[in-house]
Amino acid sequence: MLGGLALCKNMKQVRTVATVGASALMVLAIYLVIAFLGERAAGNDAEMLFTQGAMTWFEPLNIELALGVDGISVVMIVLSAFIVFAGVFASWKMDPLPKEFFMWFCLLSTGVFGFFISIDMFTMFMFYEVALIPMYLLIGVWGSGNKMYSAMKLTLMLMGGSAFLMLGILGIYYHSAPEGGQLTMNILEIAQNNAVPHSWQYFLFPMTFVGFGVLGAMFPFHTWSPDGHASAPTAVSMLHAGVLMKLGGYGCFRIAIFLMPFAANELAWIFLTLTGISVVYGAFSACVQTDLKYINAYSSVSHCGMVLFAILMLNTTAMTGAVLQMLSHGLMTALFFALIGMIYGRTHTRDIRKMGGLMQIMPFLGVGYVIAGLASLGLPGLSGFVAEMTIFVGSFQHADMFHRVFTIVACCSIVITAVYILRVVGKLLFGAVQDEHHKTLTDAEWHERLSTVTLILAVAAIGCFPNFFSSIITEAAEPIMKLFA
Amino acid sequence: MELSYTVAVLIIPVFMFLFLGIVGVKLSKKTAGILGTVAMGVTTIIAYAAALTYFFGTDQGQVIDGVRQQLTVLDLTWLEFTKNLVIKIGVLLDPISAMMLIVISTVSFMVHLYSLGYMDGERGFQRYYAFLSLFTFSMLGLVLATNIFQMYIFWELVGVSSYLLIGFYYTLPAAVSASKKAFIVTRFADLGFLIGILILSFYTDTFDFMSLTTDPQAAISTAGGATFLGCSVMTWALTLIFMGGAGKSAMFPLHIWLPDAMEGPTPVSALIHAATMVVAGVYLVARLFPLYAVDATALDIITVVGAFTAFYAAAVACVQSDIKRVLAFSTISQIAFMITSLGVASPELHHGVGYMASMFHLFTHAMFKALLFLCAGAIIHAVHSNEMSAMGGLRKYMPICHIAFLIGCLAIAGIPPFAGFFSKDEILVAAYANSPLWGVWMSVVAGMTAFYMFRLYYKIFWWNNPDYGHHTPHEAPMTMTFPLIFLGLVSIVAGFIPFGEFVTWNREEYVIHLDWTVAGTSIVIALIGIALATVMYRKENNIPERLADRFRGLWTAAYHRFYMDELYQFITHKIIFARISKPIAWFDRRIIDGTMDLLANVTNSASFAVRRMQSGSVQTYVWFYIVGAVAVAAITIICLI
Amino acid sequence: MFGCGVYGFITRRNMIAILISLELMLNAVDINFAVFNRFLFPGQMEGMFFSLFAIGLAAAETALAIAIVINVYRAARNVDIRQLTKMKF
Amino acid sequence: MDYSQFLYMPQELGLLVVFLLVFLFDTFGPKRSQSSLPVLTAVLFGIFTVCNGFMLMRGTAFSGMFESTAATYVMKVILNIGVLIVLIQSIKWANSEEMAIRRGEFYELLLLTVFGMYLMISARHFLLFVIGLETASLPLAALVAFHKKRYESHEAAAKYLFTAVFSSAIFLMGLSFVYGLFGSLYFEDIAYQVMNNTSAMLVVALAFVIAGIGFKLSLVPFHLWTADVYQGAPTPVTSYLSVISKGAAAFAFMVVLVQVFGAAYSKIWEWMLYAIIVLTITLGNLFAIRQRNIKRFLAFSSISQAGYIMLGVIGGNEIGLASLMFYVLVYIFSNLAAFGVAFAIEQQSGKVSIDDYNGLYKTNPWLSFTMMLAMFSLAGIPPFAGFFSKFFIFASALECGEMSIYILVLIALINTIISLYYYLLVVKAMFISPDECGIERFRSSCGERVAMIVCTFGIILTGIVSCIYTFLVEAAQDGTTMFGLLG
Repeated sequence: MLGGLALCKNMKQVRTVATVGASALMVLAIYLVIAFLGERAAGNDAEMLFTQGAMTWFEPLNIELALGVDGISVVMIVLSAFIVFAGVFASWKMDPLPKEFFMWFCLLSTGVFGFFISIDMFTMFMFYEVALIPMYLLIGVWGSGNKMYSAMKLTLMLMGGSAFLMLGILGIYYHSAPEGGQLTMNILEIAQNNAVPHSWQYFLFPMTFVGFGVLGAMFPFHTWSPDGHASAPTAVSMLHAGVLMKLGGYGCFRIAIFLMPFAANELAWIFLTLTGISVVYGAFSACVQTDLKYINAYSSVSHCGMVLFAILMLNTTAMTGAVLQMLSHGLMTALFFALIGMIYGRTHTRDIRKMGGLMQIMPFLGVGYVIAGLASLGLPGLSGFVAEMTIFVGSFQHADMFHRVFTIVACCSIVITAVYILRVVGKLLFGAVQDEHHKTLTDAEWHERLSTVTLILAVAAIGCFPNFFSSIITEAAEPIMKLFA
Repeated sequence: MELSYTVAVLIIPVFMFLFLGIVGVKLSKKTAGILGTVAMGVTTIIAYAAALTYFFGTDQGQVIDGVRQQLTVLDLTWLEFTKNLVIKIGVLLDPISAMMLIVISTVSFMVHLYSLGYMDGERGFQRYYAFLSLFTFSMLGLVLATNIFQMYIFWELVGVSSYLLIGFYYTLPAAVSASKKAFIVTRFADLGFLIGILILSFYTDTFDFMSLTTDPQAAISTAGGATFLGCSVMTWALTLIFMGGAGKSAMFPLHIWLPDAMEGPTPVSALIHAATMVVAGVYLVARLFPLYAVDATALDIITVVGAFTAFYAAAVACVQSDIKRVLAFSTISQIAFMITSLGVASPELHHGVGYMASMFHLFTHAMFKALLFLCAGAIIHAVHSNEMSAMGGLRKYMPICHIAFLIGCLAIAGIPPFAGFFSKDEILVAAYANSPLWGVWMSVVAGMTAFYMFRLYYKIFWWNNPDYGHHTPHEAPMTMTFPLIFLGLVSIVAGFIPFGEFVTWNREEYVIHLDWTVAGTSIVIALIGIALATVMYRKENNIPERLADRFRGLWTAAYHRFYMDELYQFITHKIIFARISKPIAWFDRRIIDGTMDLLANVTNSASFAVRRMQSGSVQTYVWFYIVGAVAVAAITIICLI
Repeated sequence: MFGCGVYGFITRRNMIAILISLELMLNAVDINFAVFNRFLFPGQMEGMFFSLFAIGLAAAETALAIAIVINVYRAARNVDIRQLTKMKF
Repeated sequence: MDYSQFLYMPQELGLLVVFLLVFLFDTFGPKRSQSSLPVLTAVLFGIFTVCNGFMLMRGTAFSGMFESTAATYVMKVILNIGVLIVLIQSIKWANSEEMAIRRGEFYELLLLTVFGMYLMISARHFLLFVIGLETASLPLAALVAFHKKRYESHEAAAKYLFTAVFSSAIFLMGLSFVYGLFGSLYFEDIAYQVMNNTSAMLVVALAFVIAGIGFKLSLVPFHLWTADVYQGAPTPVTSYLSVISKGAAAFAFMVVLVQVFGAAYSKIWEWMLYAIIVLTITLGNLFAIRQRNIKRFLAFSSISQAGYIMLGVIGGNEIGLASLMFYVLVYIFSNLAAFGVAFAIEQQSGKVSIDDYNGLYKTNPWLSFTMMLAMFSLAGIPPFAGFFSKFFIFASALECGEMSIYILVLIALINTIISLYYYLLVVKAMFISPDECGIERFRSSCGERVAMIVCTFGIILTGIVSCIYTFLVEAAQDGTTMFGLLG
């Protein structure tokens, strides 16, 4: 049995040989999927599999070191492994202080993996913060542009979110069992007890949802994202947009919705409005940006808004769509950031007005960018389409007119997405070469190609064989959504 | 199932796409081109086999009680949303899809062949073939779709391949912006399509065409009396789906992308923007026709949109000077014919002849419009310009092309015995059957069609004899002329296909008999149009200029396509970019971000403010100390009391 | 008396004077203890003992304070408490 | 008199033995070997600390004035660890030329204050408490003034002493009111009489008592001496002041409020404390933001940390006490690590401004690594111990489940963000900012390094090794009845 903790331990030991670590991680992650499917096929239909015999950690607060995975976390782990793998290759020539860079990078990944495998609120929260703080140094030391400001802003805003979160978690903990029962941090037990009083849910749900929502770049708590992404080094942008922002979405349903179904139902409309705004708003904002990373960051706001939006629809299909969207957005945005990083590494500018015709100079990167763009605007056969369609169909199944109208509003974003993606592609890659110096630039090197191809393959795999992923997710989403049936 | 080999028509092109896309660069150009063409040839053969087996095979229970059955050859689950809402990837054979198979594979094969000559020596030749394969794959996937979502998937893929092909010359800004425009406009339309699908599937709980169309009345009634903003939801759904079709088929006001799309290589225009992709909208409506048939409102909308577009596009086509644009507007106009024809095809009227007519016209139009475009390509290849002013008197230099073009013109003008006559005649019949208004309207448009086509013809091949200098135009190579000849022949004979036997709205047989009153009128009108064009454009003269001067306003408006582009420009740049996006971006930076920064600044200045407390003097410290202690006590006492 | 002490502490400039004010405050406490003991709880001696200890403490404090004041005087050449503001903000 | 009762205070006796040995060595030891005094003290104290682990005796002495329970015992061990670290840290400093003739006094006074704290922790009668309190604070004034040649040192000492005496006067005044009300100074006696008593006199008394102990804890508004004294005092003394004396005071504060005045909880002091906590955390943070001097900076950060510690008190339960002790333990490690680094740098280059730390990572990676751990731990970032201590203290505060406490915790949490900001500023200086006139590469002294390594391990392990916290909770629950009276 493959306990998730093994992943982290493994990571830590091999921090200097990051490649080996990342590859091992990927192998382990894939092995995890196979093992997971094997278990499922063998008829094990427990909600969570591979639950490490919950070891009590802090007995007084009944904190356990409880680990386990269900379909959703499995796919998220695979996603993370892919992005870590690609990220290591994308930052192959990290300079200065490569050792420290990979150390922090590994710590960040540890947090991410730990988060996905935890089924104890405390451990989950701890890993969540573990994943956040390396960001500061990664951006601050290895970033570019206005990095100190961005790093500080990002860290403080995310920590602000986690402040709400901590309160929410403690609140849930103290209401986790019926009067006189043993309080617990274990998510599954809390869900089983379902004892959080309704009046408290009204208070705790927004706390947790906003807490995770900040990381999920929910309007109006998204402004850390553009600055942060713009300043971060490539691999960090990749991991951050690719995986870290998913922590928000994952946490939203794993804690906020799963544990407080009543409030989720009652208050969904508020957050739906906010996330609906994020979706459209992010897309519109992306239209007029001139910095490649800003464009992508706003596009992430839009896409991640979609994740939260779908989660709030509270039905299995939309939920599946949300997870697919997390996967899809994770991969394609990582791809985007990797490519942007590579382009920036060559041209030393990210201003689309100063670039043009790059397709002629670096066809590989150009094609990669086009594919990423097409994935982002939802081309069938790539992952974005599958995710968005699942979300739309799922959301539209909602019985409430309000939800359906909002779905249509969210649908509009696909057009706007097309607008800004094509605008960038047109200006950046096509047309005449803007800067004479660019003509001498080289195309991607092997490690960059490897990184890009890995991600493209993953994007295409989801796009072409979605049912494989969606069935894993659906089966995990069903028990959660049963609460709302 | 015996016809399961039909799947091969999907697999071969997609394989070619991946193959050429990935390893294409390593191949020589010639190899890549020939490989692509051969693969397409095989695809064509299979497609023909499938279609012919479908139409003429007798032993598979394909025809029951005179009704051709729809055969689902393959249905693989691709993505499961809910138990009933499942996207499947499959192959559905029925009359229209079989017919489309023929159309697409024929034209596509011709274009592949033609491109060997036309694109010879171009940069990115391999890429070009890869994209062509992708397009063929997606278009075939679209027509063979078993469910509406599969159609949507391929619909999008078609859009993308169109985008990629229009932007093939990606170093030219015009091509880039045209491709962008094409994609975004169709994307916008697709939004309608998508929402339509959502609504439809929400109420009917299925994507499947078979279940949707076999019992449309039931589907409609499950929606109950649900209404939204005064219309029933079904009308909304169908109208929105039609919006998707209208976008792809360039119906007014979503037509603006098509003329610009002519920036792509000409064979591409022939394949995508004349023969196949642009009729996807027609095909979509035809596919869901049983549903539309029970919703009169939606049908009316379709008719109006179609009829108006037909007229509008014809009017614009009369004054354009770029030959490909003329052809583009002519395409719009012709597709509008088909759309109108579907719109007037209520089953109660004249056995729903409009449906058959529409499909028939689709078929013939694909052939002769492809022919016209390929001719235009050959001409452009010869004179290196798209502008009419650079042409004239070409009949001497390019005889084969001349003949082929003339055949095309005659066909589109509706002169018997060329193909266009038969199909257009059926459309007019259907229109008259619906209401005389539409009949007359469409006849007028038919006349205009004849006029502008012959204007084009004369301007290219007659008009004057400009000095081509040392660069004398010459006939195109064999790879290019062969498709012309072949398509020319098809255009001549296609009209004699007893189309009603194969394709009708209820898949029963329908015998076409020419209604000579209608046919006669339409011939006369067409002849008038041709005569007019002959008078004005056969020899170089100044009549056109004088006329243009006379109706300066009208002419300019038409020349600028009635300022539709400018309107769009205005909406996108001035409204969406400047009025929505910019303010949002500003709001984001200043207000939202500002608030966050403000929080930080407030904290900072608060920190500055409180430092006065730390004066460094012990006495102040003690003062605060005692005041603090007493205040705490005092407040508590007050609270207690 | 306690109030006087507080007042003196806050208003006087001379450190010695402040020290005296502090003594006033401490003495006020002593008296308080003694008086409470004498009048409210005459049966026991706890308050008295406390006073004694407090007096001892006050003495220790004074001794230390004087030493420090001398040190400050050596370093700064005056005993004005308002000059002791080198470190602030 | 029953001398066996001294057996209940083995730690105090042990400490006295250490003190006497140091004193004797200082006075009568050979002159040449005097320089080994610091090491000797550290070793002795180390032995004592280890022995401490086996010296738990439960019971009361001096007719109930002194009580030894598992909680007090554990608290003393925690303090011992801190003191030991400080001792190790200061070995080199104590052997410096300037200090050479006075190091004996330094250690003696230091040990004396520890003794005072022990008494304060174990006191069950206000007389003993006051004696402990004064023993713990008066020698510190002398220690603060230890830099004979630095003017700041004297100014700091004067400020400290005057405020300290003033506050003890206030405290004693409060006690006299208590005595006047209840006629006894035994904690138990008072505790039983407090119930239902909401007289104005009690309120005033409580306010004065809180103010008196709040001075030691540097709670706002009784905190203003802190920064100046921290800045002026010699760094080892500052670190001692900021952690050890604060830790002891925090424990004592909890005992006094919960055990003695527990019955007046919801009526009187919950709200006082509420206001004080909000003020302390917020103002402490606001002050800290602008500080450029590392010691002043740590002073203000320690003020806001004290506010967090008080959250354990406001919870008023076993978990609260355990979390408080845990917090103090973690705080000892984190703050001493920070002071250790600051001290090492000050020793080497005399630089105390945060701006001087720019680019420290390039020259002294281990120092900056330690400093970073300390900062993260203070800010409450996992997986470092500070995260756990913050989490537990919040958890304990929330146990009562009142909405008002939720709001309080929310305010505290928002303040953690502000604190994170300034802690990150230090990290930024070390790791990110370019170095203009950086500190040169140097090797810190052996003692400093040992101390820092101990702290580093403490920061990393204390949180993750859960048995420590579990143990503290058990200790807090052991034999105490103090929480039953909360009203």
